[in-house]
Amino acid sequence: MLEIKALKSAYGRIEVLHGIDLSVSSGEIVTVVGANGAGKTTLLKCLSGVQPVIGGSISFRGETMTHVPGHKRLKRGLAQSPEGRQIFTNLSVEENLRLGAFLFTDARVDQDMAEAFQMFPVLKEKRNLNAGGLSGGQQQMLAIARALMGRPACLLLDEPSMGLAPILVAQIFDVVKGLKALDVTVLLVEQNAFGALSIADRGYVMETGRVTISGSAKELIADPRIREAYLGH
Amino acid sequence: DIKIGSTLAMTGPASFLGDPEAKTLEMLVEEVNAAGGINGEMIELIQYDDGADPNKARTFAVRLIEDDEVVAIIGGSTTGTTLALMPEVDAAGIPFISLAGSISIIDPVEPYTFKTPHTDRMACQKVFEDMQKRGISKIGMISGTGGFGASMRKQCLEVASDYGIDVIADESYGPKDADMTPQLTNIKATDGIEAVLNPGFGQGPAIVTRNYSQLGIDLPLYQSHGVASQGFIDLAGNEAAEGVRLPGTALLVADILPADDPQTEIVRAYKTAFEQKYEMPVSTFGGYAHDAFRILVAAIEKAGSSDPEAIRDAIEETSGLVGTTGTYTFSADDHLGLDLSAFKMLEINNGGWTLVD
Amino acid sequence: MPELMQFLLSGLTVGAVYALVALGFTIIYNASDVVNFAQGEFVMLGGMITVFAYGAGAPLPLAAAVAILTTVFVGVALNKLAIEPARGAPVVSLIIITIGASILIRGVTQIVFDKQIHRFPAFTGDAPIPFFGATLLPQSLWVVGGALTVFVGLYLFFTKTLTGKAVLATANNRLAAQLVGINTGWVMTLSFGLSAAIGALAGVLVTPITLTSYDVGIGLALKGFAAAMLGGMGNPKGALVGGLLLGVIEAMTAGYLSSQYKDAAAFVVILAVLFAMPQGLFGAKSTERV
Amino acid sequence: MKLGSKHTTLLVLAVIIIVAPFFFPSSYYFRVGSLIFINGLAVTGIVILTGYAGQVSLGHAGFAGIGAYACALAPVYLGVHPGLALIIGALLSGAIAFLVGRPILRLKGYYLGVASLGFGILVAMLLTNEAQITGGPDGIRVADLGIRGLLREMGFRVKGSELWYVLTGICLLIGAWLALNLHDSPTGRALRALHGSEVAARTVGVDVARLKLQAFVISAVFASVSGSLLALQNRFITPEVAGFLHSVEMVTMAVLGGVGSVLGAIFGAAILTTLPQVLTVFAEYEYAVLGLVMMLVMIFLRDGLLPSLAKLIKGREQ
Amino acid sequence: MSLLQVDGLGIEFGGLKAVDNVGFKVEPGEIVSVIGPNGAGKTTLFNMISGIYLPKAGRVTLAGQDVTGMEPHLLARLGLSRTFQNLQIFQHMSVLENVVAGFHLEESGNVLSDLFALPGSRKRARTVRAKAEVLLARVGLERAAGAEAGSLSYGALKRLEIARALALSPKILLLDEPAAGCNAVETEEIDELIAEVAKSGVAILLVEHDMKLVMRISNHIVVLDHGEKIAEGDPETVSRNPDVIAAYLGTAAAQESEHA
Ligand SMILES: Nc1ncnc2c1ncn2[C@@H]1O[C@H](COP(=O)(O)OP(=O)(O)OP(=O)(O)O)[C@@H](O)[C@H]1O
Ligand SMILES: Nc1ncnc2c1ncn2[C@@H]1O[C@H](COP(=O)(O)OP(=O)(O)OP(=O)(O)O)[C@@H](O)[C@H]1O
Ligand SMILES: CC(C)C[C@H](N)C(=O)O
Ligand SMILES: [Mg+2]
Ligand SMILES: [Mg+2]
Repeated sequence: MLEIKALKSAYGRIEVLHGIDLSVSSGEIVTVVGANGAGKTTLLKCLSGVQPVIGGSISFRGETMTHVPGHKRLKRGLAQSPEGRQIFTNLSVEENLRLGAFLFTDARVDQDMAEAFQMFPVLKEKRNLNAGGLSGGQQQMLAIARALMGRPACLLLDEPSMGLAPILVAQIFDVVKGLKALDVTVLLVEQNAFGALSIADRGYVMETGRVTISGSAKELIADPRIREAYLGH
Repeated sequence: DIKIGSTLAMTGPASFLGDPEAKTLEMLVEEVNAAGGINGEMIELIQYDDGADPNKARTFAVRLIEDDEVVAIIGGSTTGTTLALMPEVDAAGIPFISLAGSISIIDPVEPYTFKTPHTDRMACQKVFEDMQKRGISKIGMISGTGGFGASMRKQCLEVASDYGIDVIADESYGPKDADMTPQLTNIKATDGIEAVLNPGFGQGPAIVTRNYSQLGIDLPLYQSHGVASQGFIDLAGNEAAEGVRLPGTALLVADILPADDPQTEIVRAYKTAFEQKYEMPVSTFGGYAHDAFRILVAAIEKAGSSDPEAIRDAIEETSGLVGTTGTYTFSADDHLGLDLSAFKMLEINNGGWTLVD
Repeated sequence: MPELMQFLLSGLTVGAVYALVALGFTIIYNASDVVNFAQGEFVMLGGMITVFAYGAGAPLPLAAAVAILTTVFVGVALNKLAIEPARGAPVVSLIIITIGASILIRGVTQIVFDKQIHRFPAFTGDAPIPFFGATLLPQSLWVVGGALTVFVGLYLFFTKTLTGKAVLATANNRLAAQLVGINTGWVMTLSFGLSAAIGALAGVLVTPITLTSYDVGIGLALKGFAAAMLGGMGNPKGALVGGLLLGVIEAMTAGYLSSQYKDAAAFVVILAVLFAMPQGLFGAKSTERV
Repeated sequence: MKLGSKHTTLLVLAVIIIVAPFFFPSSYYFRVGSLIFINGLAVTGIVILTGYAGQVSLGHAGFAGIGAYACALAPVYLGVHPGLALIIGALLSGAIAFLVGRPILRLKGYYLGVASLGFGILVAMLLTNEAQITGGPDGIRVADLGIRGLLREMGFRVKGSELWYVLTGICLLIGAWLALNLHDSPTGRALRALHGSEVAARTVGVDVARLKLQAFVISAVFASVSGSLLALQNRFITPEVAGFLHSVEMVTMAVLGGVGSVLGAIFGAAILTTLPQVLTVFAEYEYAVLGLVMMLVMIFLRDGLLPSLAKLIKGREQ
Repeated sequence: MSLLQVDGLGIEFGGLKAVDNVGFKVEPGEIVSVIGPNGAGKTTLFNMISGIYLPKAGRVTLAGQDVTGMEPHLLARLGLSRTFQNLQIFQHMSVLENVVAGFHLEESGNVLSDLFALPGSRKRARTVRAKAEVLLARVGLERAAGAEAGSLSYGALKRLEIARALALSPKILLLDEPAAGCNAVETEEIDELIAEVAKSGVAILLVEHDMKLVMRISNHIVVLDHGEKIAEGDPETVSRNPDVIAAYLGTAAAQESEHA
């Protein structure tokens, strides 16, 4: 479904992705782990079109996407919950969610919103408040919920568990797992490598702009190099 | 070639002065050159646009003198720019004819500076003379806070008592103001007012005139020579402008001037030429530039040389030169060379100018 | 009390002019955080183009329509040719671009048209309407009505429409706006087009009262800016109230205190309001958690 | 050679100031030069306030006005030497900035902009309206600084424009030196820190209110001295010096050249001062071209002329 | 006398009691963690203690001095330092300068002396620079010293904030989710760093959702929910408290932290 070939990207003149090959099949959950600064966020930004690609290609559902402008990618089915949450701080929680479904005006929008509120009841409580006033974790929930409002075929999640209480971390992973049943493909970047690998089908390990290891989630969990570098004791 | 320089407010807040002035100079230079120049030499006109900014005007004066090496300068559309560049022409010994109004330009007399428009003080005197004739003794004033308005207000306050006139209301408005009804309401409410005088130029007086009629004030309204142009009537509207009086020059009444008036010929010639070339009505301000240029050309011809010193002396000796504004006779202690007689009291009737008396 | 009434009417008329300019600022500001200093030039273009189209023989409504459309075109071009290519530049740089644009527009206008002051007739005559001992020109009603209409339109746009929200979202977080599928480039084009239209409309409405010339833009932009800040930048309600208030303060000061210092009084009030309410009267306090 | 380091910047400036006159065909260029230096000085103050501390003022011309009119009025009313008047003006500007800055610096962004704008307009209005004292809108004459006379007595004959070129050049160098000192000093760092994040700056112990005020006062003094120099050089001054347009011009110069760097901002002052002189060849089209140039610079060199060019050059080297 | 004592602290936002009557103590060298569900009021509590929000009720005492509502820069003088959940970086300064700025109180002198570059100013700047380099090394960012701070990845920025907070030589350090955005191994490094700092006598007040980290290093844990303190005690006790499990840990995580 998502096919990334020899992808390169740079900030100014400094190249930070040096040729990434990665693929995600339809309905799969694929996770990317890696140390701080490995380039995971940059990779996702390339996929959602907010970061220029300087080499290689991205294709999605058989179409080349490499240079499609960012705002058109959601229409093609690619949604992202970005690093740093990037919510609309001056708009209300509800407006944030409504904008998540910016492309749609049908009745399903309300239904989706109701579902989002069900998933994160706090958001319902605070629906009319400025999203900027939310706590860190609440903002994270909003970012995830907003991405789901876009009815993605493929969801890109950048550290969705960050800042969430343990009880919610478990819930988020459940939600992600549940997306499979809805036929949503997920590319999951996570620091909580253990959690991520537990629900993923496959995984990639990134180091300084390159994919160094890849394989099925089971293999990776068992891989001593990964235990050593990412799972800790 | 004879190089003549000018720095005028072709743009900016005084562009309606500088624009016709610059156009006039351009036209006249072409004319003179087409007729063979002065003493066989062509005139080269170097024009700069100072946007009414005194600092720029000064810089352009230096540029004209030091870099372009002109022999004389016409310019300073406004008093501020004129005063700013005067030290420069003085130091360099370059004759300079200003087109600005304030009396402070030629009083005290500086050796190299001359000017063509009537002073603001003369305008006050002319207006007060007319008021006196009509038996008016208590007036209200509403003045623009720009250079011209503020300076004329001061002069008027100074000379009012000479004519037995009491200024019992004194209001003002800013250069960009769009509504003067509050000030006029106050004037209207002041007891005993018999007439209102509005020193200022630009859109202000037109708005004052319109507000005046909106408020239904039916006292005589006097404007200054700062708005002496057809444009003013158009802006104020025929109805509102009806009956407004102001001291103006022959230029405005070119068509109704008696044929034997000494200015008739020159005024009509300028008016026709200008309006043909630029397809816009002449204004008094262009007339100031016209006169300045004529004075300068006459002086150069007379001096028979383009030495600045000689030109200056020749200007000072100008006598009986008929211009659009009046007849100029300069002397060592009079660098304006006009008297009140050159001012004509005009009144607006049916959207046109008529001569009072 | 006919004086008070006269001051009030005069203040409201002038205030409505300020409000119209301030309302024009709102959209571009809401889309990009940029105060468009060329907004005054849109007003000027609205007036000047109408003057010349009318002078060329077009009926007034047609002339006004031509002026508004042309100005919209200029606004969109400004966005496409200058703001878009500078995407990602710091806000100050964008502001300087708008200042440059205002100089450019003024410079071109003085060449294309002229440097004289102009006016065209009031829409419905000049006969003063008596009102509780004071008088008011019919055109004032047009101006006030125009300001109210634009206000209502903008208010509905920003609170009731998804597009309005998309505009707000674009300024708040451009990256996120793209991620939810908002074509931020188009939002900017729309904003500049709308702002230009409002500006030009203001020009058409006010010229019979304030007169126009190629350089009236700066003065209007300045007052509109002050009015918008007084009310709280970005909020249509703020623009309307700020504008009207500014006009009334000026008129009252000119009437009761000193006409020389009426602008000063206006700024003193603005300063006083901002000390008490640093976001203006209706400005949203932005909540940024740390 | 690292661009922007203190000593290189000063060296570059000094060399330009010294060498340029060898290419001047007439003394008119000295005048333009000194205007650049005068504007450069004011803009250096803007660098401290806006470039370092991130606070935008749209009213700094007000301080230039105070400095200028101090030189015009103090010799008349207090009988002091014009040179001393410059210092009085600077102190007065500093004091006023101190008083005004306290309340208005609590405001942020455009709100600070409009408040400072109000201040500038108040000063300009006072200068315009109190005509009995200030001479009103038509301006007022300024006493001679007397240095030329002094030099003549000592046997040196210099042209006014050349003398002012040297004087203002020296003042600019001093100003630049001060601003550069500040940049890498604890105060400068704290200013730049509060620009980045006020909350974080406060938690590391920066007294934000006080620091902003210091930057405001310093930049006001820079503007004041620049206004004084203008008045003393022109021997005549009008309220325009305190006007809104002059305030905007200062900010524009700084941003155009690169508000974060002293050299950049001075470069901006040079460009915007010379541009109108150069553009006279376009006659009518002058303003259209000026606006266009400003836009093009900001579109293609968005961080300001100098920093953007430096970046380009650096990029090419790599 | 405790180093930090919080009594009955409370604040409201539009009627919502974000923090309500919360009190606890922190001793020198102690690591106290504040945990609780999202929106429980942890960050708000930090904001009140560090002078960013003005509490509506209650008292904060630092080394015996009442510092309720005191400005952050004054608190910094008293030795209180913090990091932020929502990063507050000096974006356009270099990484090293970010840390040097942390030494503000130590290096800052007189403006005039700075303006004229008097020798004193220059000397202070030099010594501080050396110290900042040491701190950067301590958080593993020495290689990035010259880079513009805005160009660092999220995790790196988190560590930069810690270095900057340490620059103050604080008596008490407030860390708001220092390990967010770090993987398990990186978290362990931070863990060690915190322990080390505490060992030197600095009191640590920590907010963190990584239960492994919290359980491993805390001496004492305060649990908030809906702005109120619902439990308090050592890690053992707290992690077994059913209210805490229900509101915050969830069963899975509770088990996980058992094994930590
Ligand atoms: N805006 C930027 N400008 C310059 N360099 C950047 C920028 N953003 C990121 N980088 C650099 O790109 C590299 C990859 O960063 P990225 O944010 O993609 O890492 P990451 O894997 O997401 O790390 P983390 O786990 O800390 O979020 C890092 O070396 C970082 O310093
Ligand atoms: N400035 C504010 N405006 C409005 N509400 C606020 C504000 N600050 C905090 N709140 C509310 O107070 C509550 C507590 O927020 P706080 O950020 O302290 O939570 P937290 O415990 O730090 O959560 P997290 O673990 O998600 O970071 C939340 O419901 C939040 O919405
Ligand atoms: C009407 C004119 C005499 C005005 C004059 N040019 C001035 O500004 O001083
Ligand atoms: Mg990342
Ligand atoms: Mg928090």
